Amino acid sequence: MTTTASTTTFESGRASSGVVRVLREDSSLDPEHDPKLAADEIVALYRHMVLTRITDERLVTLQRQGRIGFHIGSLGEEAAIIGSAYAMRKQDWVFPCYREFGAGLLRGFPFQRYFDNMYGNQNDAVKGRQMPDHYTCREAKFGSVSSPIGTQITQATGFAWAAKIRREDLACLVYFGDGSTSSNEFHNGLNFAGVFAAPVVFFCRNNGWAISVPVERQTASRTFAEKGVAYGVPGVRVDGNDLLAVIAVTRKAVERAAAGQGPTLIEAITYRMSGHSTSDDPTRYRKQTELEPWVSRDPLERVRAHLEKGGHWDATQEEALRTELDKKIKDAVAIAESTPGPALETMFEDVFKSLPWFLKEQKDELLAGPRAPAAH
Amino acid sequence: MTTTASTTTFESGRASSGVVRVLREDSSLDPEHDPKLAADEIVALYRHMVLTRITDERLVTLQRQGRIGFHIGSLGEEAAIIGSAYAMRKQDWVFPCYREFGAGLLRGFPFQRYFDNMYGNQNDAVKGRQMPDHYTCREAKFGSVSSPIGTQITQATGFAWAAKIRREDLACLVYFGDGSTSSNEFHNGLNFAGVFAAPVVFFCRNNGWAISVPVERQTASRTFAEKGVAYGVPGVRVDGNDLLAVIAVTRKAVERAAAGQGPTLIEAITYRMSGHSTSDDPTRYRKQTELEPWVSRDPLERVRAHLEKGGHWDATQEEALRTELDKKIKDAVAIAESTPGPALETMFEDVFKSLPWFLKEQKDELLAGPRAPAAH
Amino acid sequence: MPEMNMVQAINDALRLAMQENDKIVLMGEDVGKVGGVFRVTAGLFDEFGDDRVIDTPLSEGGIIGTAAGMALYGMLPIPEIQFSDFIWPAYDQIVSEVAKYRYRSGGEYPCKMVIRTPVGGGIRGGHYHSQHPEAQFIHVAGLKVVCPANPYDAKGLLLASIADPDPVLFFEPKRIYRAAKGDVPEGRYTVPLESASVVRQGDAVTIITYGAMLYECLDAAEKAAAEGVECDVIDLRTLWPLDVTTVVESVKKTGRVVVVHEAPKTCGFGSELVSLICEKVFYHLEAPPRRVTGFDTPFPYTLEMEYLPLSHRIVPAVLETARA
Amino acid sequence: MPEMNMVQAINDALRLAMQENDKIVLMGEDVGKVGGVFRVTAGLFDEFGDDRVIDTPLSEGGIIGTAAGMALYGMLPIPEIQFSDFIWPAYDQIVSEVAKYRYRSGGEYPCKMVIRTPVGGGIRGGHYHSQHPEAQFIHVAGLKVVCPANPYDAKGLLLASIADPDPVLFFEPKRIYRAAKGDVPEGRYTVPLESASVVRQGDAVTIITYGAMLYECLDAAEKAAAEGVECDVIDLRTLWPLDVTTVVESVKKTGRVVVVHEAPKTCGFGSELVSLICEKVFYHLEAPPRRVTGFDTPFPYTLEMEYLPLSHRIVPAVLETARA
Ligand SMILES: Cc1ncc(C[n+]2csc(CCOP(=O)(O)OP(=O)(O)O)c2C)c(N)n1
Ligand SMILES: Cc1ncc(C[n+]2csc(CCOP(=O)(O)OP(=O)(O)O)c2C)c(N)n1
Ligand SMILES: [Mg+2]
Ligand SMILES: [Mg+2]
Repeated sequence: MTTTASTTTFESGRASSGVVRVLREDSSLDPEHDPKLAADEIVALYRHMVLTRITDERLVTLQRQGRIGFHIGSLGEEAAIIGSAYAMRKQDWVFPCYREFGAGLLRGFPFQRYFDNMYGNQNDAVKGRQMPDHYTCREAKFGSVSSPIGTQITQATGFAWAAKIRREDLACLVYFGDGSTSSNEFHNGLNFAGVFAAPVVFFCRNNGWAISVPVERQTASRTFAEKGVAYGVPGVRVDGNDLLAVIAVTRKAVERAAAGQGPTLIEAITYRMSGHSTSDDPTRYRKQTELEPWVSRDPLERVRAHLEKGGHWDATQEEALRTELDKKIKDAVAIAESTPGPALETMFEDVFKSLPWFLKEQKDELLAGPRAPAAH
Repeated sequence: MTTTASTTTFESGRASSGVVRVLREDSSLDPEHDPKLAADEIVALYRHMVLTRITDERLVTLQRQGRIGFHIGSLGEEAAIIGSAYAMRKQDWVFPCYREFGAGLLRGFPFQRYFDNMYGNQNDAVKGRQMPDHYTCREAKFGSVSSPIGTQITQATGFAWAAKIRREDLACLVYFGDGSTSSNEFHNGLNFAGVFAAPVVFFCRNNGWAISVPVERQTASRTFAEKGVAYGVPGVRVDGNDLLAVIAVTRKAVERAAAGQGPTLIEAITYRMSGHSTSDDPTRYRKQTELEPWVSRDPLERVRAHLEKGGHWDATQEEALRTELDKKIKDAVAIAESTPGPALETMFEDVFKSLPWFLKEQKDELLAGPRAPAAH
Repeated sequence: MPEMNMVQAINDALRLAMQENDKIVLMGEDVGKVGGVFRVTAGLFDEFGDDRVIDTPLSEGGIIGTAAGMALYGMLPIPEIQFSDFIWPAYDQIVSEVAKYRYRSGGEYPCKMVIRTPVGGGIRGGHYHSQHPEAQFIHVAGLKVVCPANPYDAKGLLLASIADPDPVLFFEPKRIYRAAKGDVPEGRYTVPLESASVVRQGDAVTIITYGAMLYECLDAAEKAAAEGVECDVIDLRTLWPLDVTTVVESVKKTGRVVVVHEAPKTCGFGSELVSLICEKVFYHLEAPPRRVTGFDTPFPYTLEMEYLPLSHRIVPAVLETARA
Repeated sequence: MPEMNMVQAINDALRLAMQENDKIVLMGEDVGKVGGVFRVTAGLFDEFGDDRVIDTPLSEGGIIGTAAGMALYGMLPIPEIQFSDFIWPAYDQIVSEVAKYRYRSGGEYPCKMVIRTPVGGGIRGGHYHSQHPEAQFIHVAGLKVVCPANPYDAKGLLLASIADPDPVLFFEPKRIYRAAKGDVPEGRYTVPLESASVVRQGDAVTIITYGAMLYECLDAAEKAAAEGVECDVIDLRTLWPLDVTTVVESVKKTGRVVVVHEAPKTCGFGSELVSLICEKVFYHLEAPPRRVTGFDTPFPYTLEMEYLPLSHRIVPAVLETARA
């Protein structure tokens, strides 16, 4: 067979030769891929990006103050995350990795619940059972965050495949990082999706790093998108710091899925501007200078510049927004912080649908015994 | 990046556009890839292919007679197996799947030991601990057969990588089937080999089937060779029923490995002419007519026709060979069959280098107790 | 009532469940066209089609991972792992995901499935076609584990496992797939989970077992009876959650107990049974609880009958326990 | 003698072993440049270079699978699994391959490696950064399992594990990585495998534990002593093969035993300890053996201190056992 040069981004089984971009340096839009959003749509998305950004910053501070245990954020990856989530339809499902609280919030995960999760309090949807940033929200058609890398990829394939079997018009979006492409799950998720033409959009946030490991140490393939070749899954590369380009390629992938054409692998090229998480000190393994080119590609700045250029946004609005969001966050923190932890007996619930004898015994024993010393 | 049409078979990161073939229909050789073997080399290889073929047939009969428990053979895949093993240098290592006893024998696995393994007797190198066809032979630089699919792929990468770290001039050849490309191990083995440029030759016997599952159900990729793209590992397709073509592409892969250019993925296109194993009845899932085209591509017949055409082989030699081999096999069977099973206490050896207290207790208990009723 | 073997009874249960509930899908290696390497799913591909009886690529992790996704969607997948020895590539999905999904999502995402897989030795399978890996699943919170020993129970327990809201591992003792025969009612019935069956009664020693070893225990009980030692033989049927009442009642009566299983001894399910019995009825024990199990070696080929805890090894343990 | 914490002691052992034996390679996620997420391998990348301290792609199966290949070649790999909760993608390579290699090849291919991995809770890690999965490895024939509780033992046991001819899982209790401090001799010494340490002596009750829970047991023993109950506290150090003599001798003396571990109770290593004790010294037991363990639930986040078998839960169990 012969491989030919190609500029199309969805050629079956072949990685794109180019990186899709819409937001140009001069803040104008490249019409070729422009998803043609109304100005107020872009404003709303920009506001959401700012919300995500400030929330991230605030959570890092709270962690530094010892008020929450952990945070893993999306600094620099907001366009990739929010653009892709926005491109999904109401009936579609989203399977998060762990950096996508912005996607969850966009789809209806209540803001207060997110903070309750960060505090593991009794209002946390997962009942304080998981670490911070391991949230869930079924009503937002948003999955359950788990730590083991990649497991959600295969599950998203299964979910989408089930919908296809049931002839329901529904696609799944699943997030994962560049490092996760090395996991068993990437292999299984893409292979099964290819064979069964499952309506799933694989969204790889290529943010350059897996904790301290750079992409060159992750794979010798030239791009992550072209890994789709191994599975008959078309791959596309997109500027992950370009909100509109991300929306465009994700929409196209959803269209393909909806049309029965199966899965798509999207590689969003972006950069992890923060440490891996609040537990990480990136200065140990990367130079500050490596960040610099990415500062100028800040995904928020690019949208804002575009909006300002069109007269849809200005400094006053920016300031008002920041004041509004500051308060919103402060309120959520205050509520989350003053909400008590989960009741002791909740530790034994939901292991099974109902309590078997041995968990009942263990629960009774715990309740009857002395309490643990104040934690930590 | 731009992908360009290519006729070379080792272009980095790209599957070949063609299938390498040397033995033409008219029994002449295509000079482009001809490995230029001396006639007596080809005769020796042909003799070995016949040995493998007859051994296979005999073992099936023995299983049908209830004299051995199981056999999994290489009917139709002899050129792929023997050609590739032959291309490896003396210092190289071979990691088998489970159909490659022909490769083991070629590298010095003693014929009698193979039959001892089929009988699990006390002379079996693995001491009757594994099923038939789960042999090993360290002195032949030949690995240990295990049942779990694919595990040897990652191990071969590690072995080759270790040699590279130690700066030893050594390559590894690892065998696996088309079905095995779906395993976690294929993903891990190729990814690590790509990243660390390990001198390993991945040899995929694409024999069309994984038990009852056809290749279309295994992957949506267009070829198995192009799965290398996902790992930056060049892929090449070869006519797996063409002894000389297999030797040529494997030699080239070994040269690449030896030159520090890293791994190669070879897809040998062949066909499993038998059932999956003696436990399988292929008429349940494939039509006899599907086999027909492959009968005319019989890898032994193609070599023999070429040798006869050149005057290096004739019917008398063929008959003499078959008589000789029949006797060789009969003798080996007789010896294997009359060799007793392993001693009871061997059950507890080699779990650890020396016997810990609990195994000593268990051994003593077993030896002191009554014997099991005669098996089966 | 038709007589069936285990394979037929399980096949019957699957057919019935699939007819009743169109959300059930079977998936696995060779389960479709060829009907499974043990032919347990024979005929179902023809009856229910490729969308519901699915031959998958060769990846246990892919099978369970996609099954988990299907379960989250609301299907009821019944994946098959061809041999339980090959379940480990899926272990992460099973123990980190399937088992924890309901809990970690605060109840939002139950992950119901029934994983069927043949277990056990005595079929000349060597290391990798003989193991009986229940302990690694029982130790993990969130899974139920079932292992029938006869066709009636196989059908009834499988239907109960499918109806149960939690993920179930359904271990099928392959050595008795065809050897164990019995009358199996047509149509739907269930054998409740968490209910053991006292298969033989006696008051000298309690023998606790499950799966293929039941028949060895019954044979041993017979031989012990010939020596005047009458045994309770308990077939656990559901390993976890255990029917602790039946176990406790029997040991209260006998004061002596022998646990029999194929898996290696150390950290096997037998160790849990002994510990539980000590916790619940220590003061009733009149002799040290005994374990007769597979040895702490890989499963051997030629010597498999010496490895398995067959009747000839159970009898002396029972007699010694009775006389201790 | 310098004072060190566990992290430093393990680092010291690795450095020493690598200086002595150039066949040793470290490999794992983030073990190289950054020196490990717990900084256990800090400085080794600079000292030994990229060929011997290797940052790998994100795949535990790939790490252990390639390490197995290296071991077959004759290297001595010391792979790190970043958290033991993430070991399951490598479980197949560990239990089907590494553990069985010597046996299944009739001794031709030993597969020596030391797998290092942090274990345990109490660091606010929730489900997936807190587990203590020893039982799943002890049950499997062919592996040795070690878990030190102080810096001296950490260094000495790691050097012994490296010198041992068999594959070893080396569990590092991360809750005490920095909290446990002590004098650690410079240079080479070993603490032999299969030797437990009696950390406190008493004749009322035997407390058996390992890893981070040792300190909880010592605290509980102190409190019990205040009530007149003096305990033997045994730090097993090597979990398997167990130092059965030390355990048996102690229980012979006390007749009463409490086993403490973090892992879930059911089919945990505690069940094996109880069963072994019953087998070996049943007639010495004066009270039911007790287990104080993690509960049979996933490891929780907010309530982790209630989940763990800390001193406040051990004390009543010890007192009840003493008085039973
Ligand atoms: C199976 C498993 N192994 C290791 C880890 C530890 N770990 C957490 S995140 C991470 C790096 C992930 O990198 P990537 O997939 O690129 O995602 P990113 O964090 O960059 O978004 C690692 C190694 C884990 N959570 N699960
Ligand atoms: C992990 C695992 N899953 C399932 C099996 C059962 N099994 C043995 S061989 C086989 C098919 C292998 O097909 P392929 O890789 O194409 O090799 P071939 O037999 O065709 O040479 C299967 C499913 C196994 N041995 N290991
Ligand atoms: Mg990343
Ligand atoms: Mg095949």
